[in-house]
Amino acid sequence: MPGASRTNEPGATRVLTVIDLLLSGTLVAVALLTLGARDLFASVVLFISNGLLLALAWARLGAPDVAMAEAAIGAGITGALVLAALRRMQAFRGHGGASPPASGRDDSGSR
Amino acid sequence: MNAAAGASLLLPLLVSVPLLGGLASFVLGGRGRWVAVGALALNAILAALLLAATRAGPLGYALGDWPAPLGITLGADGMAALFVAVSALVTLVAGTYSLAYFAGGSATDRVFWPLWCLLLAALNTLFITRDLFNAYVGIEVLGLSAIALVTLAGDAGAVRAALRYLLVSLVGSLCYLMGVALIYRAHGVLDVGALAGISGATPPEQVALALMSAGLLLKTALFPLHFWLPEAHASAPAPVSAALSALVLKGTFFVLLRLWFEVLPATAGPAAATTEAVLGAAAIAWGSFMAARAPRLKRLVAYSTVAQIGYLFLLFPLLEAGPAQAAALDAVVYFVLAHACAKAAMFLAAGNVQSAAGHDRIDDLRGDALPGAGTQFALAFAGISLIGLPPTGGFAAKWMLLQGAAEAGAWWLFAVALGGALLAAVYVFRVLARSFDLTSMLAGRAAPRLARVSACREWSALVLALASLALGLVAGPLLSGIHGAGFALIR
Amino acid sequence: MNGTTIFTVCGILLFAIGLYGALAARPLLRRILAANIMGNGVFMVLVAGAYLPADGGAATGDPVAHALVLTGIVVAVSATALGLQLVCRLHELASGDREPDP
Amino acid sequence: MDLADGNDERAARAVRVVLALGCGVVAAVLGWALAADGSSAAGLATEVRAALPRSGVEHPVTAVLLNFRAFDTMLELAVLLVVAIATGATAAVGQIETRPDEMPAAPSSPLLESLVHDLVPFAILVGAYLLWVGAYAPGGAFQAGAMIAAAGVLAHFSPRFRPQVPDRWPTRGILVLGTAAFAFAALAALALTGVYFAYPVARAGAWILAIESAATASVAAALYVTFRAIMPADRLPDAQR
Repeated sequence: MPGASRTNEPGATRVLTVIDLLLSGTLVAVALLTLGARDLFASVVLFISNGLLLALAWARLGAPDVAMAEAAIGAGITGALVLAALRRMQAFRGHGGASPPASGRDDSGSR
Repeated sequence: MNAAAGASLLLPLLVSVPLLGGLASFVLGGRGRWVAVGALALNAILAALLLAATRAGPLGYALGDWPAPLGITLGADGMAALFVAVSALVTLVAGTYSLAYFAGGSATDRVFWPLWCLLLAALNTLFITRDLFNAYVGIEVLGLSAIALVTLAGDAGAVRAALRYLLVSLVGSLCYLMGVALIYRAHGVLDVGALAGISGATPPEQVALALMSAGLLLKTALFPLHFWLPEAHASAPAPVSAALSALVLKGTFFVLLRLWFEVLPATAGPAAATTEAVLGAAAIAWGSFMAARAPRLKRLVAYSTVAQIGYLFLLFPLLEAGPAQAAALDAVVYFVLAHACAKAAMFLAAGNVQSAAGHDRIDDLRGDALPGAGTQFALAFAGISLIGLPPTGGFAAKWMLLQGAAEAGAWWLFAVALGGALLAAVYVFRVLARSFDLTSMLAGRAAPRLARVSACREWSALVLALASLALGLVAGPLLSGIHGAGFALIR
Repeated sequence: MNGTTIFTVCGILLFAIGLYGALAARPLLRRILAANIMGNGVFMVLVAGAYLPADGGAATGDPVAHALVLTGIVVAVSATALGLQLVCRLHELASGDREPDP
Repeated sequence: MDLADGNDERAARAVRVVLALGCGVVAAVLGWALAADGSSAAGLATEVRAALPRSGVEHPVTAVLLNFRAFDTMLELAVLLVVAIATGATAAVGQIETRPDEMPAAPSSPLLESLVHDLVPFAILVGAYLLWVGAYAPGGAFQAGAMIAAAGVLAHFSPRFRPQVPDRWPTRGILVLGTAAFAFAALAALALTGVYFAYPVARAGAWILAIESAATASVAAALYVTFRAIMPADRLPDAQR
């Protein structure tokens, strides 16, 4: 259990701090990328990876229940829902909407 | 003692009855509407009992027999009982209206009734919960069921309005949740009663109050944060708009009221209360102005909500500890009651007008195309209550506001209250004039009335309008309930 | 600079990024993702606060905070599901007249 | 025309900068608030540990979710139910042209078939285990429900194993099961012990397991129904048209 590490020498806590910094930094970076990604599909994939990283963070913070829930619901189910929504919008634009042929790229999303 | 224990049992039942009613009506599908109406009626009886029970004193109930900091406690004082009572009345009457408004057994009807009952369960939860996180879950149930009800209209406008409402609702409730997180990290306690002793001056509490207030103001649609309201309330079906304007906004307002004046009374300084009042005054002006210019009836009534919400916040400076606190509290509660009945009546009447005339463009409405006298009387009584003319509930609320303002010496409140009444008169009489416009009938070109509005829908609108009228006459006895059993609110 | 502070700061940043995205992102789908990120930020502040209970027992943190976050995650997925359904229907209903941003 | 666009673009960018600054201020204020508070309070860990023996389960988080704050969890399942009702129903109403009976089957690739054939039963087993283990170790209704919903999503992609969701009362019954289990348990506790939601301490464990299984079923059903409502019915994929 990560909590137990507090008892041994400072070397371990320093490694732990590095891991924390790394994990937090990646989480924030992926969140920024999710909002800044050119293509909607890329931001959805980044969002799912953000969910998985978050599950890692919950495990690090001593919350196994929340970690499992985040991985299963936050990244899994929400990811599936968002991908399904994206698929439905592109499928509809494909042979329903009058706009240019169904391209994966999202032409109108400037930011 | 067991009388109070027995009476406090009303609190959990007030949530369970509408919840079970909603579940049963969903499972039964087509025949579910009658179970739902039964649950609404039972809920109205429980609300009446609660109103009587809270006269003796505030009620409390620890769920699961777990004491306060660990478990969730429910509690109700005179004010909460009044809010629960008006919610029960409006949902019951608008419910009977919906029996005729939606075709029985249709897909929309099978979705409407469960969501309607869950909306009521969420409202009752918000009025009686004493736990900050429980209020968050209640706000989410309230918000999502309201959004789902708005989409029942099915057209692109309703879906777009519902989507904007959803995003606003998400941002608002997450700001509220961050405030709860701050308070929980600082004090390790979520129960309002257990939080009573905190000073409220430390940074976490100030920031928590600011964030929670921002989230709740966004959901209560106070002036600068009201942008999502007109489209959502105007494009929803008539009974849903009635519930949204009359009740859903009041749910989050009630949490805000408890937060400011009971959980963190010392944190919200006079400066913050005055900004609320100034925003309230701006809401009255802007809402009335936009209502006077609104081309369609339902949009006019929606902007009137934006204006009337302003009145609730006008009194925040008076609610601070001071001589006028009791009178100001009466005024706020009475504004909520009067507005709930009058606005619900107006939206139901607007629904009747839309069905009868086929459209709700105010300027093209002709006197003979309007539905029967019941709807026109409902529009008239509700309008008079919104303006605040005697003997309606709106007048009683304004009278208390002026009394409070006189006691506190806030003379600018007089100007805003009277100005608001005049502005309200502008847009109300613009609607009422339509019923006297008989030009086409006199010229013999009677516009064919499209659909005969059923008596049930006419009477529902009229009953709520008469309720807002009756509120004016029973102000005294009704309000004595608040003084006798004030929660920690009036210290 | 123990674990709690680092993750609390990360939670605050996620909250701010999510808030910005929920208000400013143009495509509606991205706004819903931003709202989720905002929620994750709040949950991180809660769980980071619950990480080191004072009495130093088996540091499984404060179970009530974990229960709150669990509830929050399920509420977030429900709101997201409703939002996605509305975005899709709006896309289908409104793409008849003009091409809205997805 | 582009001048106007230029202005719009500049205005939009100005709004974005203001919003970004605003969010930066919010972050700074939050940092100041959380830095000041030394998170002295230990939260409710001690109270939970004290009340754990009487809660009927050993794992504290499950005790909080299913016993101490059961009212919260009931409302949370109501949130899930509201969304399942709204999306499930609008799927029937809103889906443009989805008549499941006459839809051509999606191309079933052998890889997909074998994947589904092996993984779905395994996922359901893991879900059942998570439900069971929740009493004494991390796990519980929501994680189990999500696992089974994920199994449903996986099975959705192969025509042979796609779960049928008939719009009849049994389906609606499962969706309602979790919230109803909580509501009836609360009323039954009221009848037995005289206090709403106070399970009889002796058999609290059995009560909690029963409620959790009902909650797992309705969480899985609700998540699957919302997925199905959003997922476009697999008309002929673009490649084959």
